[in-house]
Amino acid sequence: MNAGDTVFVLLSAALVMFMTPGLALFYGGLVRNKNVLGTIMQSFILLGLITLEWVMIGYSMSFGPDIGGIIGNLDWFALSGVGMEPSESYGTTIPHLAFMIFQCMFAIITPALITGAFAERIKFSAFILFSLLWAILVYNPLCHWAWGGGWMGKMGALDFAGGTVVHISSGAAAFIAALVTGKRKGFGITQYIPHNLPMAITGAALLWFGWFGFNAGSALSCSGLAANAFVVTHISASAAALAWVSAEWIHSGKPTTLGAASGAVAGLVAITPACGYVGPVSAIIIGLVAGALCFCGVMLKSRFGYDDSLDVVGIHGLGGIWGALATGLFASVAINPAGANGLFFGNPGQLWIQFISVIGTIAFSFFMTFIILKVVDLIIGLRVSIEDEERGLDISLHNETGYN
Amino acid sequence: MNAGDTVFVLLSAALVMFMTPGLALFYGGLVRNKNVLGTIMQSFILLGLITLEWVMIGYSMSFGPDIGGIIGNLDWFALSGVGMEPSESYGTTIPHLAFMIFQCMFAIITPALITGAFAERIKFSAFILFSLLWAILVYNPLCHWAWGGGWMGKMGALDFAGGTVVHISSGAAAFIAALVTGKRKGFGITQYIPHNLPMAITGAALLWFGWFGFNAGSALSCSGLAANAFVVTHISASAAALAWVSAEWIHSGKPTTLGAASGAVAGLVAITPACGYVGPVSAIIIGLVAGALCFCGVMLKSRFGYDDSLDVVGIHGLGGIWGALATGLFASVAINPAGANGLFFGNPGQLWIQFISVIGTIAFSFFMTFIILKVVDLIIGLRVSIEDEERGLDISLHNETGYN
Amino acid sequence: MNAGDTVFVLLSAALVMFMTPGLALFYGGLVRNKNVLGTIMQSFILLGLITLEWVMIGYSMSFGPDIGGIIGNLDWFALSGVGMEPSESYGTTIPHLAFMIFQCMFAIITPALITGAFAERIKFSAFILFSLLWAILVYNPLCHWAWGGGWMGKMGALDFAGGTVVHISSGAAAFIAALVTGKRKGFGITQYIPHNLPMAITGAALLWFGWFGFNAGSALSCSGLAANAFVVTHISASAAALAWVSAEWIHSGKPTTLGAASGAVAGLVAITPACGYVGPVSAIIIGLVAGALCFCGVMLKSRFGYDDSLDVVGIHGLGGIWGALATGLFASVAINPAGANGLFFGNPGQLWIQFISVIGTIAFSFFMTFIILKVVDLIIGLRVSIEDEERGLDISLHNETGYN
Amino acid sequence: MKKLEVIIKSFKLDDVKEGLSAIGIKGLTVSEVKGFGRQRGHKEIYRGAEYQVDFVPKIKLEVVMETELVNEAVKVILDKATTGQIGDGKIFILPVDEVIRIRTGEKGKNAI
Amino acid sequence: MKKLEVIIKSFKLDDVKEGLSAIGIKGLTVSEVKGFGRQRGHKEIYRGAEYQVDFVPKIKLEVVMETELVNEAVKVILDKATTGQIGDGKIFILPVDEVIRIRTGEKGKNAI
Amino acid sequence: MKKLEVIIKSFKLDDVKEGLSAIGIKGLTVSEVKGFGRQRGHKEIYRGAEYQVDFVPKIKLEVVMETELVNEAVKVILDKATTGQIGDGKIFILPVDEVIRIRTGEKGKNAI
Ligand SMILES: Nc1ncnc2c1ncn2[C@@H]1O[C@H](COP(=O)(O)OP(=O)(O)O)[C@@H](O)[C@H]1O
Ligand SMILES: Nc1ncnc2c1ncn2[C@@H]1O[C@H](COP(=O)(O)OP(=O)(O)O)[C@@H](O)[C@H]1O
Ligand SMILES: Nc1ncnc2c1ncn2[C@@H]1O[C@H](COP(=O)(O)OP(=O)(O)O)[C@@H](O)[C@H]1O
Repeated sequence: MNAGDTVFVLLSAALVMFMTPGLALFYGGLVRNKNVLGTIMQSFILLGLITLEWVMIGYSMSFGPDIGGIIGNLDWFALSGVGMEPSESYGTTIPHLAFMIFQCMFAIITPALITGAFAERIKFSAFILFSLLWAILVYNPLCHWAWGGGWMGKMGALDFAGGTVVHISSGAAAFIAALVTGKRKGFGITQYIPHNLPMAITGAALLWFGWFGFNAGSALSCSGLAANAFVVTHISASAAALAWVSAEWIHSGKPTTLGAASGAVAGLVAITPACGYVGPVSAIIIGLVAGALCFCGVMLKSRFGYDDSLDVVGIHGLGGIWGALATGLFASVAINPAGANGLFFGNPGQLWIQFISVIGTIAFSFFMTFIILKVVDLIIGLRVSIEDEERGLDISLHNETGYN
Repeated sequence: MNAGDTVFVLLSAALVMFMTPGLALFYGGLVRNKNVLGTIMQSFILLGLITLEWVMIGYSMSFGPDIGGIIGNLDWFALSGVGMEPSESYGTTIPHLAFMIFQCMFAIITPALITGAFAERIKFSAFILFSLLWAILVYNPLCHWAWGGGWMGKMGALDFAGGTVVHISSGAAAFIAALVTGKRKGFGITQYIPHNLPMAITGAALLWFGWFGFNAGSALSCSGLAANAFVVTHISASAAALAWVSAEWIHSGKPTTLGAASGAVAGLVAITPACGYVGPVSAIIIGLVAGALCFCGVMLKSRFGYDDSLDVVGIHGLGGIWGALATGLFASVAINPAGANGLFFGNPGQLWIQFISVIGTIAFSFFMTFIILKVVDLIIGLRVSIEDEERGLDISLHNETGYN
Repeated sequence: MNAGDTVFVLLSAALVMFMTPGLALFYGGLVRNKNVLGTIMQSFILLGLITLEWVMIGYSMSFGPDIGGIIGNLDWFALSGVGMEPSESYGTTIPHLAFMIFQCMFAIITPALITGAFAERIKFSAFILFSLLWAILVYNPLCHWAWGGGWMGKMGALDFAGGTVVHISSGAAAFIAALVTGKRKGFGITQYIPHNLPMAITGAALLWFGWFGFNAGSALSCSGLAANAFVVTHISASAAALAWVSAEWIHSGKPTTLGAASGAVAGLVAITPACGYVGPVSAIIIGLVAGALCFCGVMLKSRFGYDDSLDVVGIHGLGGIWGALATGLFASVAINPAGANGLFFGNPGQLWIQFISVIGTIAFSFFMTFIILKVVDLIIGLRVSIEDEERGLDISLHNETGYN
Repeated sequence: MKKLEVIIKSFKLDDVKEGLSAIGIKGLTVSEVKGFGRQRGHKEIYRGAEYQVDFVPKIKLEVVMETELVNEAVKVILDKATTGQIGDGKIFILPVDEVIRIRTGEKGKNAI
Repeated sequence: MKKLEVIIKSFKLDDVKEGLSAIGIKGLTVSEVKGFGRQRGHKEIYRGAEYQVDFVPKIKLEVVMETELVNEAVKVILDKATTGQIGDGKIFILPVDEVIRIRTGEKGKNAI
Repeated sequence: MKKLEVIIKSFKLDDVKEGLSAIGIKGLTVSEVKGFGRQRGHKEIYRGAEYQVDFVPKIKLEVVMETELVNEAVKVILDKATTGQIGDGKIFILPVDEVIRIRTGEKGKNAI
């Protein structure tokens, strides 16, 4: 066991934990005043809910002994056998508990990302049930597929820190969720302008800060590879922020702060699967494309007329897909001998593998999310009443108001 | 000396330092608009005040050579002899200065916690004098008793990261302070609704984040034990947030964001003394009880009719007591061989020892806090004039307003 | 290579990165409502802009192979040769990439500091061009002079974490920038009261938190020296916060939260060059003087009638100069054998060296900043139209408003 | 000409606005106010602490219109803003001497 | 019926409200405004920078009442809101043609 | 006495205030409102989502003055607040029965 590596993973876990409140602020700032608490709550409460789910069964389903490449069994129920000694397979220089809690933070933020799609209109009870089912039935299997000994990892798909597991899965779920939940009252007429942009930008900054833990921490030991992951993460975020802002500048003459923040997030999303396999120059390209692409995705949204309120599809979905494919383009064994080369380094096969993993993730997340939403709608009903929606979630669901 | 351990303790110290601004936001968001700065100031200025006190005498009083199990002597006045080499007794793999500054952050936040009890009505000068005296006369001795070679530690009381020293001591002081300071103008009539809940929840998130340093850092070396402390800290916070919110849901049909935040803090408080001695399953129970218990404590407050404005007693007092006793129930040498078994692991004596330490801390804090408040009241007067209270502390004491 | 040191530098880099959003909040809270986003944007976008500049040429200019003590050559263009192995000269126990990214964060925040001088009135396009030129033509050379093998370092000037490179350079540039840009509309009449002080104080707290990475991280390995740097950083911030607040209390009877925050920043600035060479007692003195001095500087501002909107000169300029000179007074080889003794430890020559480095930095920054501003004014024009200034930068430049 | 000052529940704003637009009202001005009326005075408990609810957030509309329109406007407002529960608000009708459109300097009916 | 528009110092709100309640005023509406009056115009220094204080935060009360109540209400307000220092505020009395309670449609005195 | 209620664009406040001061207006009260007028109704796109702009932030001035001053005040306001673009705002003139200065209890002209 290595003290340096242990510090690294534990403090990375703390950083990733911090991303969920960061997301709460990012999303909370983007909704209207009357929904700020309801929105923040949806992220915050997942810290509680998913932690318990993960500790009880989620970790075992994701990383426990493999059943047919599909799912882990429940041998590690309630963390039995997960202790202070290193595990045999994951992070062999750090306590098994450290690996477990680091992964826990990923399991929390993933369903939290989805909440941007049905913001400002969903029942809290429905949200709780949805998130719990989604974590169990979508996140845990996907996590197992990519990292827990499942088919995707075995196939050779590269996903260093969660491009498919976290971003594509939540982006795809967001798409379905926006469709099934339906539009907010007044869609196309009412001005859904962010009520507090400094709050949203603060949230984005927290995300950026925490993402260092997310990506570099995924190296699980503090080596040159971790440094590389850290560096390319920062570079991609920077390049994407610039690209988004430049695109806005060209498009409308007005570069916006929300654009800078969204761009940064898009760049962070895109580099996530790639960060352990690509170098700085590739990261610049990945980031620039991510910023421009996600900007276009968001701007074209109105064409399709569905209400993905906070652009989860446009940023996490699109950005995640680009990142997973970019890994198949730019990956290089010069960066990570344990990885593979991508198309630009002479191995077109990797791009195909990445493509399969993208399609597999999207298809699985689409299908399962749809079923879960329909079940929740049947049992509880997804949406608040029209009157509650008008009064806002804060007062109608939580009996609080953000500002007094 | 070990670089990994040193990073761990230094960065943990940074995280704990961050908790004080976190507390400033938590408390600042809960008061009324006109008192936001006065409230933030009470935490922020303690970073300055207590740091100097600690460096000059506090550290020596707390951890310096023991005098009769009661207090440290002043051999380490102004940090003389506290240098870059490890100390002989504390954190033997890290620079002595690193241990000193880590502990400094604890000394700062403890009096800051009390400020919630007399929020919105105390003179700044009185507050400064009170806090300085309290740090010297209450915190330093208690810290010495538990960790500096004093009687409580010798007796075998288990307090991994500050259940008695930090939370019970401040909770008890808060009770007396609320009584002696008296109620705010309009108590029972005026609506003391939080003026900025997103700010309060951000503060709670910072607390949660920093608490990883607080609890795991208390292992002083980055080992399996630190990983365990980290994990149970996160679990307890999660469980308590869920428990509080569920209790609210049952009680009034409306789960609140402030409930989620308060629950998380209650869970963090309760696990603090226990985190180096209990495992994950115990942490779930400790957290669930903490959330439910503190919820009840806060709800029953009105029965007693004293004005503990921001619920320091209900959360830090009650939560701290529960945590100290829970340590006597759930502690296990399987987790920490340097600790002891609790009641549920066959050693009822430990519960008794914990009980003594709780009673001792409460009695000492009650008594000393009462004296100090009376002295300060005599010299300076505790409360602002009724007109200043109406205009708010921000404008009357600091000549500033929060928002313009 | 050492895992502990690598964690330390990477996480310190994350902390320093976090300071830029911290600065965005600090400055953003101090301007008027209508300029909050424009102000935040100026910091945030530099994360993107300077990162790319640094990766492409800045790092090589600053730390690449020396040309005549003046500047680095472009051998490391686009990080070629900067990889996962340690460099030969900088941070020999950590990956070269880790050192590079740590330094990148310094390069970002330095031009961001200047933005306080021309807040609320400059064109975004002009700002972008100015910042890019300033980074290339002022920051990179200065950085090379002090740390990259340039004449200042060779001369023996001590600057542990950036007193000249970061603070004096930006403070001097701020002075010129305030003069050249001119006063805000309504200067001397309109009430430029901070629109959101809790935001500003949150920003200051983030700065304090991040500064631990800034200063202690500059040790590049997690040793006793890093612990010392950490400790004196905290002490100086504390002492300066107290000093500023006390000065206000004496001067006007009203200690302010903004005073506490400004004092803390002043103390952090002043200890920056000294933190690797002075001990805790010296740090108290350095901090107390910094707080009092910068308070006076800010209060005397009106005498000179230039509009340094957010007091960059008074805090970073003055504080930086004091810190650089104080290093020449209080430095001691007992703290750092690789350093030198200062005047108070028997070596008056060091004070002279420090003095030269201060004068050199100021002169260079004055001259170059002036030229750059004039060029930008010629090409683009520095100021927004009077109507845009009245409507505020948020709506006129970015087509957004902070709060809705 | 008359000015209607209308206090309504916040979430009724959109409905009332639509209603008034429909009968040809071309402009109005909205502000956030706190109301003190019959709805006040009851005790509530917040986190275990009792207090009295005195002020409730409301929306105030100000609409200037020709006198002939007033009756219709009142009818529309009653129709759209009523929930039947306490705190629905009030309509105050005040006389107006003159209206001027700043952009053009027009006065009277044309300026409304 | 008359409408009183009263500008007062913010921290006097509770006292004035109590006073008006005591004489039987059943409703009022409160908003936050900025006042520009005699109190303005002096120079202040903030962090070493001079500026002119023009606008001071004030509270505006709007109360509609029967004409008979006006004198008493004015007396109460003068009693409760005066500090004797510049900036205490003003009372403006305006005519009101009609009052309607939205919940019930009642008009006139009953609606106040 | 008359009361002028003036709706203007926010960034015109300083100019209008100066103008009114210059003709001897000693006090006024300012509040933030949202306006719905001709300026509304057009579609905008924000981040790819379409919406209708209904309410635009405006500033409302309330100034009570002697009747003789009204014409001049209107002229000044028209002069200072006009940009010629839609949304410049309106002036409403209302009758005022009485004005009382709270500090002194003075009434009528002296109280203005
Ligand atoms: N006399 C009044 N003067 C001014 N505003 C009033 C008056 N009476 C009521 N209001 C306003 O109308 C709102 C609704 O009044 P309330 O008595 O609660 O409703 P209702 O009579 O319809 O049950 C109040 O909150 C207040 O803002
Ligand atoms: N003519 C006026 N029209 C509108 N509001 C006024 C007028 N005069 C005063 N006010 C309001 O009354 C407040 C108090 O007026 P001020 O002249 O400062 O106090 P005092 O009457 O005590 O000297 C001002 O801040 C402003 O809001
Ligand atoms: N009839 C009205 N009653 C109340 N306020 C009005 C009325 N008409 C216009 N306003 C206010 O005046 C503002 C400017 O009106 P608008 O029609 O946009 O401008 P313009 O008069 O230049 O065409 C509106 O935003 C609204 O606040």
